[in-house]
Amino acid sequence: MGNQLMPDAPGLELIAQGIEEGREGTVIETSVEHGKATLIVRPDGVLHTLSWLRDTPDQGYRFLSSLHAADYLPATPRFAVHYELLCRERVERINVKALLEDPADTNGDAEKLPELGSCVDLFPTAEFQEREAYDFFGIVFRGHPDLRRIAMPEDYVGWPQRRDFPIGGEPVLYTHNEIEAPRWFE
Amino acid sequence: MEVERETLRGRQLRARDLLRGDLEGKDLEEYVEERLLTTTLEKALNWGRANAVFPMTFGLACCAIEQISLVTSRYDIARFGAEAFRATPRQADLLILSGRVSIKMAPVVRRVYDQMLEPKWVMAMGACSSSGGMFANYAVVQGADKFMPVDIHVPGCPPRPEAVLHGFNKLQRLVRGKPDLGWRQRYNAIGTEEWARFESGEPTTEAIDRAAQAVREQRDMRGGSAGVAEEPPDSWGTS
Amino acid sequence: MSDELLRDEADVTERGVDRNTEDPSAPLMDATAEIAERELEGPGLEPEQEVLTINMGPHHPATHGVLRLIVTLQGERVIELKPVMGYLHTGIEKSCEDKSYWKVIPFVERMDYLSYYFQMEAFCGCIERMVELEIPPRAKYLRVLHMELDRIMSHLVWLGTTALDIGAISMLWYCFRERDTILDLFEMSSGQRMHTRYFQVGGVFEDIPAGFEKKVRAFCALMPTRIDQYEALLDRNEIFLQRTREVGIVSRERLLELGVTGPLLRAAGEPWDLRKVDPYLAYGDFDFKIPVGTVGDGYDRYRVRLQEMRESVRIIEQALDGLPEGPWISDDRKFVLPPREELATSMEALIHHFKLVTEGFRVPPGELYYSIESPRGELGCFVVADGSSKPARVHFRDPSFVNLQSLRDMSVGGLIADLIQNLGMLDPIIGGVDR
Amino acid sequence: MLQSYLPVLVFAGLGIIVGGAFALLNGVIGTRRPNPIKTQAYECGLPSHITRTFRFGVSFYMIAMLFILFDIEVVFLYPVGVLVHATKSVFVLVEILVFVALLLVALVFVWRRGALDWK
Repeated sequence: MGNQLMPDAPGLELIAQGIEEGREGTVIETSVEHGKATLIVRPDGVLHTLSWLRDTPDQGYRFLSSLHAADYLPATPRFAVHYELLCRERVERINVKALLEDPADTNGDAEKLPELGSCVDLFPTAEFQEREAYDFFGIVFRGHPDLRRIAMPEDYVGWPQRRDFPIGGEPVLYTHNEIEAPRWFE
Repeated sequence: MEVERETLRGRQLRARDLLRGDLEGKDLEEYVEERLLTTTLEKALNWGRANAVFPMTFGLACCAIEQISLVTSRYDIARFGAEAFRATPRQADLLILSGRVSIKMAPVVRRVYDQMLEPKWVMAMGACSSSGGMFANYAVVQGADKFMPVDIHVPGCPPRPEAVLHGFNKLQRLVRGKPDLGWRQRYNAIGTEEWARFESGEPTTEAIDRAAQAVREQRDMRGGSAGVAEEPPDSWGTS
Repeated sequence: MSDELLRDEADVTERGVDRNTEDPSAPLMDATAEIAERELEGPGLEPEQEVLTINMGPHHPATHGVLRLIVTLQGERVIELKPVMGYLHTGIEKSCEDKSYWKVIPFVERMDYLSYYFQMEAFCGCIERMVELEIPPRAKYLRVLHMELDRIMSHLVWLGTTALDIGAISMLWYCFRERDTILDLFEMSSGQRMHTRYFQVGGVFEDIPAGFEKKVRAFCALMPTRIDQYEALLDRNEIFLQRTREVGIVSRERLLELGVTGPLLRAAGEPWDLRKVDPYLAYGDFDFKIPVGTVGDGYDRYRVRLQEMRESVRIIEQALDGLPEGPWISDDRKFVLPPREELATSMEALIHHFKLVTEGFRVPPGELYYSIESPRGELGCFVVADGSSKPARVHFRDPSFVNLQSLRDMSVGGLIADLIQNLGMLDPIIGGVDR
Repeated sequence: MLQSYLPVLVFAGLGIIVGGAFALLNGVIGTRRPNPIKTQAYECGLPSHITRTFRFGVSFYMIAMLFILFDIEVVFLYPVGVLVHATKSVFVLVEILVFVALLLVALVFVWRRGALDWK
């Protein structure tokens, strides 16, 4: 039903091989679902994949429409950074997904953060979006010109959109538990 | 003029003595003269303040768009004298909190409120600024009255411009010294609060009687002089 | 002494570089470098070169919401600009993870509070593609109809507030008068002026009432004349021309690099519109043109958006003419509530109704990025489903958030008044920027 | 002599009284409750770190001077206008035209010199 054009399965395999030639062992898996092509790559091979997809003449994925992170907590490679690439000539979209281990729980020290190469010099649009991914998930992008929090106050502690971060807010007061709020009736 | 709690207490005690007739001589003249000065001048000033409220352009989120449409010709707030939206806190009287107050914005809102000159009022427009609305999460302050005094809460998400105008009229009556009564005063339902039933664990009639007695005592102490009218308001909600 | 000689000498002392000839990012380097090395000389600065860093802060009448810009000024000239956001961050994406799929829709439409129909469509479209649910043609037409009405309303609010920033306050009254007629239509079809939650997963939640079509046709007849009035007011207005012509020009390649989409990109001469390029819903059946600018300055952005309003009116007329009969919501009971009268008779309907109302439907595990064309650019919705009845991750690629990066290229080197004009023409909605 | 100046004095007195009333009344009646934040500078809702005063550029000074120059010229035209009407003599008319022409030359010079456009 998805009428969005995309490279079909064989096309995707060709892309994967092209990337493999450039750098061995980057592409872990390719998948096509709901009419969308996804390339799952290792984090250290991301910059190579992006520059390959952008610069090889017949690929032409020169427009990065979105960069967003996601937290798949129960799954072992916990974090994933998604790069939604778009080739404007053929109107094809491809999603490069970099899986990131969470170093915090492997060697115990909590403040170690997952790291990834920043693609700001490849796609300048990623500057704000990488800062947002850092702000919400604590994913550090090496080489980012100005990696600060973008949405939360600068001195905020904790990464709000991780799945183990409590959603916050206050319990709603109904008549049965309104006694807790001091001087409620005033 | 906002009256501190102690002076109000003092006045109430003197009002009680006046009623019992044991206030005479110099105290009586001084009391009457002070009342005369404040009531008439106060009423005149409040009348002026109520009919020329300068709201502040303080748009936060979606309610700000409805707030703009308040100013335009269809839901004209100029009919109530509040057309001049001032951008600086120095010249504004009313701070309309139109939208959700995030934790990063709260200190800014508090600072702008502090920099406004007295007498000043705050209207929490929409559910988000009144109570955090549907965003019960880490990023939104659950209600602006957590960090600043709020006079009028207008429900709705976003509230219709007519609802904000109704809230504004309520605020004008509040400024004019005839605050619209909350539903408990209007229907004399004081003493039926839930807390009375559960004060000692399980619901007891004795707790309710104590609450009602406390309110009765409060009512005759007030002697019906300081603003809260005993009989239902003249405009039965149809003003 | 001839006038030219004096003029050149004046230019030298002013140190400013004529912005139009050079690449916009060049003057930035040498201006700040110049200031930096002069700072070392000590406080003996002439008044002209003194640098002042001030923030056009969260509470500012011209920032279209609570956006904070840290601006470094040299006299009237902007040398450095750093936007600071987050003053309206509402944690919507986190709240969505705690709600079932239906309950996410009211959250999602409150992000960019001017194009709420587009965000409903982005989310519902993404869910429908994930569960392979086909929506009936009537629902497609109704969705396109309401989205185009919302596009006109969003451009009207933009035109009113931006003309107000430039000084034409009368535009605010006229534009909001039209906006109210559109909101009456929304209220008629869905019951609420803003944040209507009119789209449901599987179509629209209620058919349009009887007199709706007549009212929309009256609006479509009225709107072009109103747009002519706006153009008569602003197109040849000398102040408006001087404020917007040749101001805030960013080259097409730089805009594409920065990921800018929407009227900003089309004003720079790039005909990229997702409705034409990659038609979703029923946009394939309508013929409409995409307005494209040439120079890419403030005036082109204004012209492009005004022309887009006319095209939207044409789309609405075609949608009304071709509105097919039939169901307005799909009848796949796993995702859509059965009609009320059926509850009394059939048991399955009751079971479906009960399941949908209590727990909501489950989406098989998977993730999808679905993007549509909102009034400000490409609006993408990325949903990760983990098989339960609550989305695992909802992320919105908001056009204002990405377009805001181009503000620096537009305004550095210009005057403060141009910065305010650029910000107005960029049309950021801070609810969408901060999410 | 005093008689002819009475209206001027009354007018000035009234002006001062009414002006003073408006200015001072506010201070007398208005509630006064200073708090530390209220006295600080307002910079869009954030604490402002601007310590030294901002020294204005040359352009502002230039425009101000030009305005004063050409504004005083208009003040001179008023009494002369009354005089021309009263005496109806051509000589006064020619004199004022020469005065205006002189200032026109000054304006054109300033304009060509480039002082009017903003730098």
